[in-house]
Amino acid sequence: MALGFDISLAFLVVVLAAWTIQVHDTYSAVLAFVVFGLLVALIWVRLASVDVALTEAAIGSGVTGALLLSAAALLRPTESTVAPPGAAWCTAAGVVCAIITAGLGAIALLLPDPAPTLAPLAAANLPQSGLGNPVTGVLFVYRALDTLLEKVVLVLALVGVWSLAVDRLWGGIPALWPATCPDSTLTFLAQLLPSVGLMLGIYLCWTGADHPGGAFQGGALLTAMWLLVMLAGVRAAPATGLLSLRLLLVAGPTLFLVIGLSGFAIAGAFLAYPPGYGKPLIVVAEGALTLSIGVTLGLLAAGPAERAREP
Amino acid sequence: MTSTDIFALCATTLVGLGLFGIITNPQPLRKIVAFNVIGNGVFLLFGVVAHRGAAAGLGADPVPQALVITGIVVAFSATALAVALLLRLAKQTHLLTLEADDGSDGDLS
Amino acid sequence: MASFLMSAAGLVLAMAALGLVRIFYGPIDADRLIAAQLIGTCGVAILLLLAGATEATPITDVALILALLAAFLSVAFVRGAAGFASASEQGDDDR
Amino acid sequence: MTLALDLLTIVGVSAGCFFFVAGTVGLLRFPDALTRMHALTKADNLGLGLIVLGLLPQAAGLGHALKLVAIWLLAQVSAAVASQLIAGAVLRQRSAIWP
Repeated sequence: MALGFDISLAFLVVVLAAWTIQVHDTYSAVLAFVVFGLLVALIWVRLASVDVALTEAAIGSGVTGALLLSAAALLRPTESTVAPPGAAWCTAAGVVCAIITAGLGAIALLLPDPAPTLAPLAAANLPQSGLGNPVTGVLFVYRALDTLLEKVVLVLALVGVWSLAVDRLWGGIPALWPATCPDSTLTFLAQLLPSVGLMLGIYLCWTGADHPGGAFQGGALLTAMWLLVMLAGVRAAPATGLLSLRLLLVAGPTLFLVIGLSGFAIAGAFLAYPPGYGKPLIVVAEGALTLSIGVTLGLLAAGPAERAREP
Repeated sequence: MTSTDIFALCATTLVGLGLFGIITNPQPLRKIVAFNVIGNGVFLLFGVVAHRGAAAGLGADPVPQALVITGIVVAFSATALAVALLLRLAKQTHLLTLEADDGSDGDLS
Repeated sequence: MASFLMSAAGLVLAMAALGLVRIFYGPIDADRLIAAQLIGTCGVAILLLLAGATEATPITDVALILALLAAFLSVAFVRGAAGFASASEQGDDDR
Repeated sequence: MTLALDLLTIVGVSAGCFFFVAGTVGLLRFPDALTRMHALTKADNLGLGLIVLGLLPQAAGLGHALKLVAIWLLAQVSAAVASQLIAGAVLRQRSAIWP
């Protein structure tokens, strides 16, 4: 029974991906990509990785989908100017890709089963940190340096996006498309939903210590709610030059770094937690990171400044 | 053939399809979408390996899971950067192509 | 009970698959949006049924996120749809 | 007692599945976008509601049960708002073609 379900799910995902690749209209392709993300989240649930399913649903499908949809709508008028490649070229590319797929598939099937695993090690050392969720344990204890550097990558990407603004608009306001289209239904939704989303984001961040959830998932929900408020025109996008906004952006990584550096003094190594204080420190760092991730992802989706700041 | 094998094949097919899309779709935005399809395929391969490594009462190995979570977030930031570049390009040139103006192979592509 | 819930999930997945036909053949953007929302609802139902079948309650959180983001995405969808764009940007030629 | 609860689950989930089938048939068979909206707002939400009702007896604790109800309410809001916005877009597009 379960096998039949999994086969149909995998088949649907492949069909949707093929449709996304070959359809002519970009907007339809992006729409199909969002549904594709939803079904991929179902696959993650079937692979017993609920943490990843939460991330995929929130970021991979939700926030990425909103970003691509607005880009597709903006670029719609320019779409017909591009000629598709010839049939011979497509056939050659198809053959090459089929060979690569077959090779990868063979490798994936030949990989050792059961795979070499760190699960027993992670599970055995988890009680020392006081956490209950092994994935959060990996993210914030065993591989904390990766997580810290990833925050730096996020901030760097944001610097890259911001630097695309025209010089005289530096520090201005991102033009979140389209800024105005008053609609009472939309306003109602933008006033009702964020309170629910905020609560759910905090819940996910809080529950992440012991159950699936965490800073990324919570932060992505905050992003979605913030984007909703801005899209509905209830609140304008903030000026990228605001000091408070920039402080929020770096608050999470900085706090994490401070906790990591203090590990030298207290526990004898970078990003080491003193025994007994691991869980409270991680929850504090996660809270700050949730806020920073939410703000960073939202600003990434909002794009570079396109209007000057009011004096 | 177990469920995990099915998902492994699904993941590799996604990589192939996405690669095909990157090569054959002329519009840059479609290339970005195809890139995300490849990304999903690669992440799913990680998920398959994690699920095969289930042990110690955990449904899947937590280390690949954590890698994929960071991977999804980084993939989003790369997508956002690419989309911002693309929109700026479209604004600057009023065109939406990576080809050079004279129709020959562009050095941008 | 678990196998009953699993087969119910399979049935709802089949309905989602049929909904894909509407996404593929449109004919207009609005039809695709409706189909996408419908598949979203199907996805929520499938997750709830899977949570019941495998007795893994955290799966319910995934369903909660999907339900919340469905409303958010509907706004993003409609903002990009042909009817909305032509209203907000005059002179924009739709297909 | 368990038997009665299981029976409630089976009845609720089966009825929910029936409405999902009805919704999909509506989506495929109705003639235009505005009528197809019924499939989303009525049939599928009723189906989800019945499935939630059916799963409530199996819920692990009060918190889980509340989550289930919250999911259904969120789906309601989502469908209501989405259909309003989509209908508006359809009408605007029509008036753009036939002013």
